[in-house]
Amino acid sequence: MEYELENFIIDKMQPEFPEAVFTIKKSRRVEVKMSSDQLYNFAVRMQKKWNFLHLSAISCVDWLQDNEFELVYHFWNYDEKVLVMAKIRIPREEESHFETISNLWQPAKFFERDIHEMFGVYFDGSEDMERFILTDWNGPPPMRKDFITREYALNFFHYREYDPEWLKDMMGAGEGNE
Amino acid sequence: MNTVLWIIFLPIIIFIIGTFMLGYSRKFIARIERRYGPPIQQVFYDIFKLMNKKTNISHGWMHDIAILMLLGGTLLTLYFIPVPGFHFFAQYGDMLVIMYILLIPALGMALGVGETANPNGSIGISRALMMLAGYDIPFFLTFIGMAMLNQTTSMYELINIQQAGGFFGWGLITNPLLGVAALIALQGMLGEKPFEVMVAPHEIATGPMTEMGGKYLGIMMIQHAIAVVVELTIYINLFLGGALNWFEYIIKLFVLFTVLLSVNAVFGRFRTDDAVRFMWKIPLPMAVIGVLFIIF
Amino acid sequence: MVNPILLIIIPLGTAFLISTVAGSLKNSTKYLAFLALLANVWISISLLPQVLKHPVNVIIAGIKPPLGINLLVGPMGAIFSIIISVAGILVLLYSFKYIEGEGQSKYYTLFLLLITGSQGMILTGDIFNLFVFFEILAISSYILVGYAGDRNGFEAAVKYLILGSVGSVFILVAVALIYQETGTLNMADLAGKFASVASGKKMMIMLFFITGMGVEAAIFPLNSWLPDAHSSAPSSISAVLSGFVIEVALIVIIKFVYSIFAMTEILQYLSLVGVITLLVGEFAAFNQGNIKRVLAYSSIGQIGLILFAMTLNSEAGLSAGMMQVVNHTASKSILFLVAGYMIKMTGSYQFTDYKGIAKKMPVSSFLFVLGVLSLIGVPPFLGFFSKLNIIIAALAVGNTFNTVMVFLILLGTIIESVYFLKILQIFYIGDPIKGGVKEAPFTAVFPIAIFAVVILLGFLVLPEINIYAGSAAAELFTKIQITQVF
Amino acid sequence: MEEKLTQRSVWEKISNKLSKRSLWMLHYCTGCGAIELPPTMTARFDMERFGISPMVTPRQADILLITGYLSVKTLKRVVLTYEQMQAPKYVVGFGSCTINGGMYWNSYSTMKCLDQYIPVETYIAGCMPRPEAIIASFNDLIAKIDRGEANSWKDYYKNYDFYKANQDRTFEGPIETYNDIKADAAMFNIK
Amino acid sequence: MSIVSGLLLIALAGVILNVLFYKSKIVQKYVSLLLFAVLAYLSFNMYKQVGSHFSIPFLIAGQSIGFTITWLNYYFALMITGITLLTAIFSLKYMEGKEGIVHYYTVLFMKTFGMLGVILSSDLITFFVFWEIMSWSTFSLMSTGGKEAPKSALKYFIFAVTASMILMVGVVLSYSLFGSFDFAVIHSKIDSLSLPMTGFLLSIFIVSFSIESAVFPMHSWLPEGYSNTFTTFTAYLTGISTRIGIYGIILFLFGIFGIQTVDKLVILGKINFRYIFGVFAALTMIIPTFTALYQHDAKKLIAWHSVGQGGYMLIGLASANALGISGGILHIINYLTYQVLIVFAIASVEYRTGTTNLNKLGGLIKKMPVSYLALLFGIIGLAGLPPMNGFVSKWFIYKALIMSGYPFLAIAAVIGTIGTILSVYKLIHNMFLGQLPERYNDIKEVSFSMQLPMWILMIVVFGLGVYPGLAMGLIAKIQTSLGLAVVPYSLHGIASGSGQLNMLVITALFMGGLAVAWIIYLLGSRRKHVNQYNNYAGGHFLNKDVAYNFNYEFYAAIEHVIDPYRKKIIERTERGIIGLVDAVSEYVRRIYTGMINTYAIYILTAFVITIIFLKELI
Repeated sequence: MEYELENFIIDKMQPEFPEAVFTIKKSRRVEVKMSSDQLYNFAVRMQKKWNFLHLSAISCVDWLQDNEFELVYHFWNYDEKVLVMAKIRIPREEESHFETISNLWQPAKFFERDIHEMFGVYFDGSEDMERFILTDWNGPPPMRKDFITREYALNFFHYREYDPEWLKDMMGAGEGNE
Repeated sequence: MNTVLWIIFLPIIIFIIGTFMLGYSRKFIARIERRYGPPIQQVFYDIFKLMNKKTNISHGWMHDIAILMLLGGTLLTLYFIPVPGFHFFAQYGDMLVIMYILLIPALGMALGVGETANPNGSIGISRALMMLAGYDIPFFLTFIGMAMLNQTTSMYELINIQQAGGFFGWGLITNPLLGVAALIALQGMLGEKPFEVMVAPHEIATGPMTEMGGKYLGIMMIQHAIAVVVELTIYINLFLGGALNWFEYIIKLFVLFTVLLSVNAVFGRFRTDDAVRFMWKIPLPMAVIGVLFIIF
Repeated sequence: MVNPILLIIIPLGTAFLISTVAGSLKNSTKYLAFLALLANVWISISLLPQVLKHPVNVIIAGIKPPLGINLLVGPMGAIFSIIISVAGILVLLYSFKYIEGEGQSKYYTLFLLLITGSQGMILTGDIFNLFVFFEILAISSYILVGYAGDRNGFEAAVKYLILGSVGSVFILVAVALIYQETGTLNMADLAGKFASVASGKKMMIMLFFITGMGVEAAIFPLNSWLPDAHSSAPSSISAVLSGFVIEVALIVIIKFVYSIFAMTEILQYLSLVGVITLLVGEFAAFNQGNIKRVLAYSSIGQIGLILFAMTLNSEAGLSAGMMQVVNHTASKSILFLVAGYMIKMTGSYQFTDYKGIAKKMPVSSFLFVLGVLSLIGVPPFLGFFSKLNIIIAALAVGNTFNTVMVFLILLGTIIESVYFLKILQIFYIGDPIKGGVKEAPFTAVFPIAIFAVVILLGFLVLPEINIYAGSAAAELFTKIQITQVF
Repeated sequence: MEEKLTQRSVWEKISNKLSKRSLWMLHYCTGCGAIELPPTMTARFDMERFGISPMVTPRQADILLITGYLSVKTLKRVVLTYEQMQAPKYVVGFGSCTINGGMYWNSYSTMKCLDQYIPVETYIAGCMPRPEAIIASFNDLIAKIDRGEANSWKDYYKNYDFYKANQDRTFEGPIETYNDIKADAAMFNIK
Repeated sequence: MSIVSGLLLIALAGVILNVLFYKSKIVQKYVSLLLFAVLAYLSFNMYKQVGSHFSIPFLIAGQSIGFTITWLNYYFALMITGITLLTAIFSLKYMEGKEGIVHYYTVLFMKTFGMLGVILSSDLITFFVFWEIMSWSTFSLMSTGGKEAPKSALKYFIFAVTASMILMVGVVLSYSLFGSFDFAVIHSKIDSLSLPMTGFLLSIFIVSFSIESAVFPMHSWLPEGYSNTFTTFTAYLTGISTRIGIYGIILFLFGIFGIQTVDKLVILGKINFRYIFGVFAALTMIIPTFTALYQHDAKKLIAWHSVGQGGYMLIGLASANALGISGGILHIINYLTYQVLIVFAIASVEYRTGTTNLNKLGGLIKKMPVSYLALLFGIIGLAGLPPMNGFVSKWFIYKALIMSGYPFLAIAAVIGTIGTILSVYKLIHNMFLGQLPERYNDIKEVSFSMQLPMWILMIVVFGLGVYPGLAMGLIAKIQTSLGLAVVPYSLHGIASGSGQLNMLVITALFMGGLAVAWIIYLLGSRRKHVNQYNNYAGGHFLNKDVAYNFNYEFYAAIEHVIDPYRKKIIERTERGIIGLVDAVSEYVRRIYTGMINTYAIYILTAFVITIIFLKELI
């Protein structure tokens, strides 16, 4: 019976987090949807109790329509070789806030800083939330859905006028877009 | 009268020989790497372009004076080396003087590079001085051995003694240990590949030459050309029996330079402490044994 | 020609006068003592030129020597009595302000008794009389050591008492044996007769005498009482003790060994003991915290040096030893007296607490420096010339034993100069200490200054010192004088 | 380009003819074009034949190779390095990213055309140009120097305000390169 | 009233004046300067009375204090008074406002008094008396002027006292052997002694002098001692004070014992006294210079070098022929000039920046060009490169060592020189070159009164370099007076013989080379002066808070190579000795236990020992 490993893990976790929704995406990949305030205890148990030593990434999804950010924490267990994705939803404001887990995992500092720079989610309690990729950038966080790069690039940078003959007749024939 | 002529034309001749030898060296290394390689006169072009640069960055008065000291010191050494047909000044200073005058350009460059306030330069200089400590001791010991053997420190007399013995009179033949030790030390003195750590391009951005551009680098290349010829001539006069006519002199120069270049072309670069350790482990004991042979 | 007997009678008399009249003129007894000592000084100085010609012999109470007691004053005796009286008067002057309180008169009587005892030991010609004066000296110094009245004062005094009495018992036995063998108590007569005594008996006598007197003269194994006694006694008393009391005992030993026992082989053994005493003294003082103990150990060292010098069996050695005695008395008294006031001001014995004291007590610390320099033997001072003569005398003999001994002595000097300089550095460097430390009063500084004058200008009057020291050495060396007077 | 008409003195003709034979390029690998350079330097194509060899510091280099896209951060360093180079300096733009933004044409952080910020001598089209194209462009550059027309470095001094304005706009504020371009312009008496 | 008494009286007057008027500034600065100038003038025209004898009618142990003037002590007197004058000029401004200035000037005078007395003395007693005064005054000033000055001064003092004690034994031993202290008498009777005794006597004198002049095994006191006190006093000490030991060695080796007797001393058949002395000198050259590489403090680095340079003088004296000896003697004045020049430069840097820590300094050339020039002249002299005077004496020493067949001593000298070049460049680089830190931005050059001595010394260093003949004349007279062969010298070096040396030609050609280089330099177009932050940093933006300096661990690589061989034998032996002395004193102190019964047992043991002793005596 396939998935007995994943079920075993879910049976381990389910009783502790009754209202969390556990689904098995595919072999060795379990998804957990839970409310944002439970995350910290979940993360602590993952590391200390269930031996999920590796936090491979924290990623952020911008649900513009629901006006929410979705933070996905990817935990990995070296022994059972199973990836657990904890997904939580936080409200999407100009500068939304969430608590840090960098005291549990060192790399979390880096992931949180990156998310802060790209999405504008401030993680309280993290050591430094400075910008480090776009050092002199003072535009809106670029990876938000409502930031249209094409329009920004057009009016910020200067392009070269370039309309050679061969391009004109191609345009005429409707291939080039614009 | 002809001494005045010699005084004027000797640097020019030596400069031309030196630059051709450097061009030859780049061609030689290219051909080893199965490349076509630049024309022989490439170094002339480089020097001309550098001297022709419009902006010449300088970091202070010491930077300029150091460049003058660099070239002036090497020209000074040039006059004290007995060259076929001209040894007027050789009587005023002997080998000891030459060994010390060789240090003036090094000190001059060190001061100039220090003035440029660039740590790459300082690291390069400290490595160059440590390399100096490495190769100078065996080289000086071989010279002391030769001087004690022939009871004279003047280079001109050393040549005459070797010339008298014909081929078997050569320093290299009479005491091979000293000759080989001096050859290895010479490799370090010229800054050839295994001991080229002071101008390592990738680590410390060509070390001392980091902040040298335009005519400063041009003068440094002129000095390097002359210095190569001078150092090779020292070795030739000490161990290869000197040269009576220019043809024999140029042949010996190119042959010796090819030997060194072939070593240079195929070797990687020693780290500084490994280079110094190598210099104190291989050529120094050789030189000591050579000197012991001479004493007993 | 003033009769030398006065040198003993005046201090003895005034001592009893003070104790009787102490009730009425409370604290003016010290002026009486001062007058007595002044007379003493005058007499001893006037005695000196006359003694040079021939030793003065004074018969007491008319009875001829073999039975009666006589005073025999040679150049050695004269010089020494000058040292005792001058040092005595200066220390007395120092203790005017230093010793307060109602027990003053007791202090001065004992002080005068001490002076009488030492004068007597030097001048007397009769060995039993010598023992009597030795007892007076010993007892008065026991009580004076405990005078401070604090706990370790008593403890040191008791220790000194017990060891001193052991010593005096040995001397008594020696005197009895001599009397039993030779039948006479007079030194001059004894010199002739002693040779005929049986060798076993002679050895016993010498043994008892040297060990007994050695305890008082602080020779190495016997001097264990000295550090406690000198460090816990009031500074004026420790200055006197290491100033001339131990030298007197040493001179008596030397006088006996040279003129009476006439045993030259023992000299080499005694010089070895001297060098050992020096080394022990210096090493013990090396890392010592309490300033009084450092000075006590350095006295042991200096005594060792004097003993070595005097037992070189050469006239030059004896005169050099005499010069060293003068130097040691002067410079050691300076150090002790200055240390006295430093302890009084700062209240602590550890010299590490006197950091930067030179700024508060400039004059006394400068005098301390002079004392140290002279003790170590730095050129312009008297100490240098005495040490130089000692080494010249030692090397004149030229055998390897002496050269080795000279090297050991110089090693001792090196160590001595190191620990003294550590003290000097502490005085002069560092921020001045807090607290009410101010300069010592004039009556204290004046005597120290005179001592400093003695060592500083010693080299001006060098030729005269050579003459007197030479004659003293000659007297000891050529034994005939003593017999001939009789 | 109105310079073409001015007459070059004999000395300038000779110096151009000689200095064209020795060009040192500053190996500035900003983008993906850098991987094209080792083959051009080594046995197969060997650009050292023309006297072109790699140099490490801007002080010694004549050619500044911009090999690929330039983010705003790297552009700042490129401008600093350009100003540190010694006078007759030529900028060679590799690939279409330097021409008009190339593959990153609509990115918010990469600059679109290089000659807004520093005067460019030659461009090499292609994404990324092969060694043959690089050697061809170098030969064009050598011929241009030989004809004495490779004076793009003077443009930087001539219309410095234009470049400065673009730079300040892109970098949101001036960058401190400790180079007084106006004084240098006066030194080379370029109006 | 011969010059000698004039010299000594003025020095003494200086001491007394400074002590009496310790409050007034005028006396301290200008009167003492005047006195030093008079001293210098007097010693300058002392040559008129060479050979005259002068004695003070005062007897110590049957010997009157006597002084003579010979060419050797004229040479040394010139150096002493010259340097004291320059130090006084320099410390006019340097010592202003520093506490302990009274003590500084008194000791300066006392030290000059002591040193003049030592070199002018004609007999052992005066020699020893003034020697003690000298070492005592050095000690007293050395223990002020720095945080850990007292500790290092005490270490100096232990060595100095041991040296003077050994000297005292020597003095008295020779008195007992020859019957008189006078040098001339001893010199005449020297060969009456048996060989082992002369060897013993000579080694006593040589050991005590080599402790004073910091020869290899006994040198560890010098670096801390000299560098923890006032820098001007360090200049004075490193310059001349240690060279009095060398004076003693010259005087005794050549003046009193004479070359013939020294050569007679052969041990184990082949190794003569000269070779052992040479080996010690070689070790003194190599080990201190390479320890100087490790130093992070300028004054310590220079102090280590003063030990190293002492080795050159000794090896010159130990070498067999006249050339080497004249080289050794010439090296004393050469060393003096450039050493004091370097330390003055360090002092002016310390005066302005307040620190001599090499890791914190940098780039001062922009602010203090004159001190930079002074340090440059100094280090070229110290490293022994041609235009300066250091090269001349080193050339003599090398030539002598090679020609007289000591190859390994020659190579030791070369290793020493290379070590000097390395550590000396670190000195000038860390202090004057590289980036100027922000905190030293508003530093000005030192005032004229401090620059004057530097200018004078620069002229002397260059002048002696080009015309060594000036000093060679005096040295030839010294050699003849000591009974040694003289070197054929000319105004600009060695005139004859196979290996000729003509410093004039070398310097002229160097200037010619510079001119040619300058012409080539002018071919290029004008230079553009550039700010220190306009520097290649791999595209990084440099500004004042970017630490862009390479000072720390300057020679890390060679230190890795040398470290396994640095066993610090000297430090370990010293700690061993101090430990021993402490242990013994602890043990001895424990003898006096304080319990009465132990004392009684002591008396009984003494009793028993005397019995045993007397038993076999009688």
